[in-house]
Amino acid sequence: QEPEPIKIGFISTLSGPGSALGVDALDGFNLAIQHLGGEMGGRPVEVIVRDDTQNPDVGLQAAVELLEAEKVDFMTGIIFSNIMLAVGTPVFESETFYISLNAGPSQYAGAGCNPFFFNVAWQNDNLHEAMGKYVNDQGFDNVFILAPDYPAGRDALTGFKRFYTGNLADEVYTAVNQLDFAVEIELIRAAAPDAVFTFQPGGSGINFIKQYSEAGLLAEIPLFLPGFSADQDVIRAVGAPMEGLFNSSHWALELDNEANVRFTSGFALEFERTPTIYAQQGYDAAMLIASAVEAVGGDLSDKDAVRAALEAADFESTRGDFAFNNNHYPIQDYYLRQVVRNESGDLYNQLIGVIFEDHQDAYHEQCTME
Amino acid sequence: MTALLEVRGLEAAYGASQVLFGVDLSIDSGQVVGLLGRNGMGKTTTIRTILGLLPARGGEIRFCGDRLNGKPPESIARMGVAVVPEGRQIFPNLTVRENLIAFAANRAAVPDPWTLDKVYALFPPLAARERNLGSRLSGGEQQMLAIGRALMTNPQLLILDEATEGLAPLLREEIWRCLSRLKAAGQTILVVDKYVERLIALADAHTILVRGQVAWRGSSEALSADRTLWSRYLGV
Amino acid sequence: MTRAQMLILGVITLGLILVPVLAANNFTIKLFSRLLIFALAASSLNLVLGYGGMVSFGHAAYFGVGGYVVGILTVSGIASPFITWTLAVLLCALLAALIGAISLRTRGVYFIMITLAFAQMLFFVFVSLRQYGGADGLPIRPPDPLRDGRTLYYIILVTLGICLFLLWRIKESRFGRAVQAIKENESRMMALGYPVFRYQLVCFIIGGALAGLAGVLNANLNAFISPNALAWSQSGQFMMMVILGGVGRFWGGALGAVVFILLETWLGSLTIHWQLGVGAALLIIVLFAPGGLVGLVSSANAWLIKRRAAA
Amino acid sequence: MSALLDIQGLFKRFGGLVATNDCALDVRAGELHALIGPNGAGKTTLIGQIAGVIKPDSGRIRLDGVNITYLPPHRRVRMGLARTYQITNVFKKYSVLDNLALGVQARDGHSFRFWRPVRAERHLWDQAAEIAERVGLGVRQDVLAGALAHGEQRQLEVGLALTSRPRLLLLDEPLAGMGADEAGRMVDLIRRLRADLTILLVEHDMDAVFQLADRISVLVYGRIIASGAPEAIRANPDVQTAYLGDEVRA
Amino acid sequence: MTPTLIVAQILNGVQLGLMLFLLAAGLTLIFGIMDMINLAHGSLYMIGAYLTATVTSATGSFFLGVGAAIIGTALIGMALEMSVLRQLYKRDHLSQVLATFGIILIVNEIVRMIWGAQPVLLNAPEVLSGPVEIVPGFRYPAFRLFLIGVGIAVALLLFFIVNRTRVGMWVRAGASNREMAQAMGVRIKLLFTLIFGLGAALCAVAGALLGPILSVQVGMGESILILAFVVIVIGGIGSIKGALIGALLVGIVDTAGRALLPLILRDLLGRDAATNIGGALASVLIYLLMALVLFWKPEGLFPARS
Ligand SMILES: Nc1ncnc2c1ncn2[C@@H]1O[C@H](COP(=O)(O)OP(=O)(O)OP(=O)(O)O)[C@@H](O)[C@H]1O
Ligand SMILES: Nc1ncnc2c1ncn2[C@@H]1O[C@H](COP(=O)(O)OP(=O)(O)OP(=O)(O)O)[C@@H](O)[C@H]1O
Ligand SMILES: [Mg+2]
Ligand SMILES: [Mg+2]
Repeated sequence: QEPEPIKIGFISTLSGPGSALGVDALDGFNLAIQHLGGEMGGRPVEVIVRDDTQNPDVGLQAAVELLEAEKVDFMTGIIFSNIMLAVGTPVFESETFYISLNAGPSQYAGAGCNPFFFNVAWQNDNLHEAMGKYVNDQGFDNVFILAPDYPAGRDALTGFKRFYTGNLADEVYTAVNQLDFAVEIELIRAAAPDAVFTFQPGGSGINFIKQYSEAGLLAEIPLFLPGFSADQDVIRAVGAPMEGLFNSSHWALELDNEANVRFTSGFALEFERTPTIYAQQGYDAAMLIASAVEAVGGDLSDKDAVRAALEAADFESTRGDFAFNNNHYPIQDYYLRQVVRNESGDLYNQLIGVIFEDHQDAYHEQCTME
Repeated sequence: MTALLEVRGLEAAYGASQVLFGVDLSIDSGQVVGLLGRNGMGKTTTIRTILGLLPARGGEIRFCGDRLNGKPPESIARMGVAVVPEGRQIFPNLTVRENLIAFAANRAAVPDPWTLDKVYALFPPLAARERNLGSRLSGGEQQMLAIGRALMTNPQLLILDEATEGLAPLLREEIWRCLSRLKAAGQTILVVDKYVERLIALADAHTILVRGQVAWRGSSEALSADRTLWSRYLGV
Repeated sequence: MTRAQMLILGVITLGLILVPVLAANNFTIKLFSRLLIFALAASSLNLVLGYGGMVSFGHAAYFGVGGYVVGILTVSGIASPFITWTLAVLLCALLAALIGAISLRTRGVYFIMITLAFAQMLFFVFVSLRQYGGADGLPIRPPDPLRDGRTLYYIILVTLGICLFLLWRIKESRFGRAVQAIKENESRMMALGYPVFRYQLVCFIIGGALAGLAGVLNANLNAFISPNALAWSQSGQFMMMVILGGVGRFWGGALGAVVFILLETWLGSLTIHWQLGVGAALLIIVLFAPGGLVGLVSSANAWLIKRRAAA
Repeated sequence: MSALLDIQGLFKRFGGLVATNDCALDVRAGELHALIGPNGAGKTTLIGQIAGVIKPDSGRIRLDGVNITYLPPHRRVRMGLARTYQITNVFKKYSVLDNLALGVQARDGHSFRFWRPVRAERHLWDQAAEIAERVGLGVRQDVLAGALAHGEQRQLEVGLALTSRPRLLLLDEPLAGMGADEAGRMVDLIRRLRADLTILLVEHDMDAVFQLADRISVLVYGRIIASGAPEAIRANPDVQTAYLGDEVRA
Repeated sequence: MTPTLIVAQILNGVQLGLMLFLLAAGLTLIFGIMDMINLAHGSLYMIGAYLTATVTSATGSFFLGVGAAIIGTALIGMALEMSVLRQLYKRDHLSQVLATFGIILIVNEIVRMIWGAQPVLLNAPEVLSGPVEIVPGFRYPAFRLFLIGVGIAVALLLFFIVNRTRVGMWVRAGASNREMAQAMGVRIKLLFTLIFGLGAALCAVAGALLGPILSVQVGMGESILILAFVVIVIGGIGSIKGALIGALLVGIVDTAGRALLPLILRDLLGRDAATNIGGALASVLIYLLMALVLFWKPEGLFPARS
């Protein structure tokens, strides 16, 4: 007789402007399930997918449905922090494990950390911190920074400033979902800084880079970005102007480990494109869940045992070494990447070096896990 | 003489309620015909059906020998039928001048066609209000504009549905004079109006409708001679 | 109401009362709670839009503000529903009075856009309120009795019942008839001596207050409120519900809301291309059922009666 | 007789056009006063200013001694002013009775009632039915206004104006578009109304005007050029050249 | 603020305004003149951008891409008009809103099925991709200058068509009284279809020109559609002149808000407070502008009819 399937609820942004990220994460996640042979701990896996349309209310409805009607064993998939924050409450109340493959709000990293929340990507600030450190180490000392005016944007600049100690040419907050940056770009030109750092999610990021390049500034004032603002999806949309940009990431295409080779080659084969970090995070999330299910022999009734297995993070991560901190956020290395052309002339993110080793986020000390 | 417009057994309806029950009407080229009847007897409906604005349920309409049934209104208009409709129907968002020139044409290549200047000469108030929007005209001015607009297409058949409604007496007289001049110039006209005496003076022949059927047909002389017709069919 | 209609209404009411008893799980109860809340919100818009003829494209503003009043008071330590709910509804009424007083100077599409403008301004205000979560929204811990899904469901059901009854009476009252006649022919009403502006404003305020009440319930149900609740897309969704159900038909708002949400939920569970289905459904409704769903139902009904009479 | 309506020095400009030009007019209580004049003379504009939907640039309008120049339309209605429109303006999707009930309700003054169903308010319907009878639509009560014949719609229009129990009734071309018999019916109606109402009538149908009017004023280019008894007006050469032409002279 | 910065920001405002005008013009034609609220206008804009991107990457020529997109989008627009929208002219605005919203959803999904959920690549042509030095020391992106030029040209062309030609008169006449226009001999169906094609072509121009600046992705039409509505409402519906003035106003106010407001607030309130409320205030500005305009002129600045 066929054993009961493991049910995993996957809520993500699958339509609308932010859907590129969600679709990539889902593809990565599905690839991992495929590599696992469709089962975990001897039980078949059923992934129930819901679209949050990048709207917290819709995400919340989907979460309630998955928790109450489908009685899923794990939840994952959410890309955006604001949706995560809306969905978190019912998930934790129902004592279901949430494995975040992207959203890493600081609320859940500090005092608000939760025994049922695991983040297999990074804490929101981390990539910005890495870039701050790199820019600082390179001796830039008059940097113009800008981000959208919403919590993740403010966290981004705070993270950057945590490791960047030089002078700020200016600190500017743009509108959420802003599309045209002509005004800000002229402000940058007028301020004449020696470097620019910005975090702009999704379409805003694509537009910023295009317009920055078109204004002729890319050649004059170097632009630094967090990894998700310069990933493969952005490269695909922006094209040539991306060449030469530096960015920070917890993962890179050429990281030489078995899991990564399996992931990158498998992804290219299956979907005929270069994977993004979202795909990578999706892949790792599935692998983490699988490792925990294996560890408890497919028996999920003992939540403490499952939690211990998750905390052990005993899976082969595509980024090599991986461990959880006390707040269930990763302790991992952060790399510097640069967009370059490969042999066939296509743009991709090349691994340049390590910025942080075994980096922890700034909030973990406030976490008591109660 | 050939019949310019020939209507036979025309039937028409609004939804389920039939209004015309076999109307016959014939207008020869150069003739002026009056269409009479009390309120609600189907005069406007007859006109709308001829113009293609209402589908004919039965019967036949021929213009210059061509069958009009089923033709869209714009084709019928382009064949040379122009109307001064009941209720004026001025284009409120066009200026007076635009209302006049937008549809101007001379498809039948009339030797001495109507022009803007001629219409302005006929209705001086229009010239003064040339740049006003149609919606900003007084009722009477709108009526002048509607007539002018129809004349500017230099139609073979001109249809007037209560064209003197709402006009001041002086102006009303002016319209009647103008219609006689048009007639003298050979214009074919179908007129609906409530001023029977004026109609008799103008038209060659008359058709009286009662509840969607032709109740009487005849010449002006016959109509003016028989006052009982007036009281029986027209309530005068 | 005819006998048959009474009967149907009775059956539906009974069914709704039994939902928590029969529901297989909490999700079903929550889904129904949501249906009822949106039925209230859409009905409130139907009062303004369908009966009053004022196409408000900013109706979500009241829905969101109602929710935020509850949220902000709750995190500030005032959790008593009596206080938070009353304040929320009063504030929404006040807000509607302000917005209405300015917007009602305009007509038609201008009215649509100026109501949108006010809603957008409020939207950005809440986005910038960082102490209350900004764009991320604000998790709320509702007071204990309301945390039980069943209790909350019944509260919502009773609230909806009362509000619908109120709306029904309003529609048939002198005020309601005046408002509807203004929609029909405004200049005529003015000439008859009606202070048109005042009628429309009062109607607008009632609509806003009821939407605020729906927002209050929604915040309690979700234990969460975010600026999304007052985004233009939410206002648009309310409008879709009303048009779908039947503009100016009493049950139009409620039916539209229920069908819209169920359609979305159902298609969303079938395919990620579910929006294609929703779009096609909307288009078909407009093209083939001009009176919305309620119009469709009543003409189907008329056809049945006619056929029975013929037989 | 005292002046019920008294207009003095009224001006209204539309851009460069002076539609009302130092207009002075008085309508005495109880009379039927006809206002005639060429098309575009400013009659409808003047009616609009009296009713309050058009704001004059300067001048003064008094109703029964009270200055109403700046009152909003609905306040004027409550003071006893009612009008009909040149273009028929009724609630087309409502029945005759519903139309009239709305009017009665307006006069009642208590329209901010949210609870009591209108259907239960007998007196509204009784009064509506009474007015329907009075304007000759007694048997057409339940017909939708939009389905009425043109003449009947005009009658309803008058009925609506009557619901406010006006002292002064403004009629703008009530006979427009009517055939002889319909017009005759309307003339009868107006004649009956004039027994207990003051009426200001705008009309191009000179037969009707001369049959009905106690006094006539002639408006040309926004200005009253003559005012007086029908015979005097008919004989006035200025009026003949400006307006009447030979239709009435004959 | 240096003079060059001020000039650059003014150019930015004008450019944003003209960009909005391209969309608003089509919208105002269809909405004001045909009295049809067409939310799917944004979808045509998206289709225009996708077609440009596809043809550009296939042929390697941006201008070929634009040409193909204009023709393609106009054809799609006309097909849409003939198949569906035509049924909606006689309906009330609300039905039009619902139906065209349905079309938005459908078109979005179809585009997503064809091109995928990811944004597609579309960059400015090589010749226009960099900045140009207008006067020594003052540089401005060439492509944006190009956009300003196209915007002005389109505005002039539209003025001429609508206000000076008989076709323009027919369209306006048909919008106010379709039946009468027909009775005067106007081939109304054909005319409206052509106008719709023109509106769609303008969308394509907007999509093709904005694609390289913004990104080409599903849903790109919706947010900008709201702005386009703001523009035509400020300007007065149905008026090309109004659309132009409204667009420039929105462009300049928005730009000024983002460029100046933070500076002003910083002087008034200090740096932290300024960064806190500056962003929200700047976002609110155009809506505030619209509310103020409508408060003062309830029918917009240049209402085409009233
Ligand atoms: N749109 C309509 N829908 C339904 N019935 C209509 C419509 N238009 C006219 N009718 C009816 O059709 C009949 C004939 O109307 P029509 O307008 O042709 O009469 P008419 O002779 O022109 O009258 P009038 O002298 O009043 O203009 C009338 O009974 C009228 O009520
Ligand atoms: N809103 C307006 N804007 C500009 N001009 C206007 C406006 N309303 C009326 N007019 C002009 O004012 C003049 C007077 O118009 P009004 O409608 O009062 O005339 P009237 O005496 O009622 O004419 P008729 O007997 O033809 O109805 C006309 O020349 C008209 O064109
Ligand atoms: Mg008629
Ligand atoms: Mg008049």
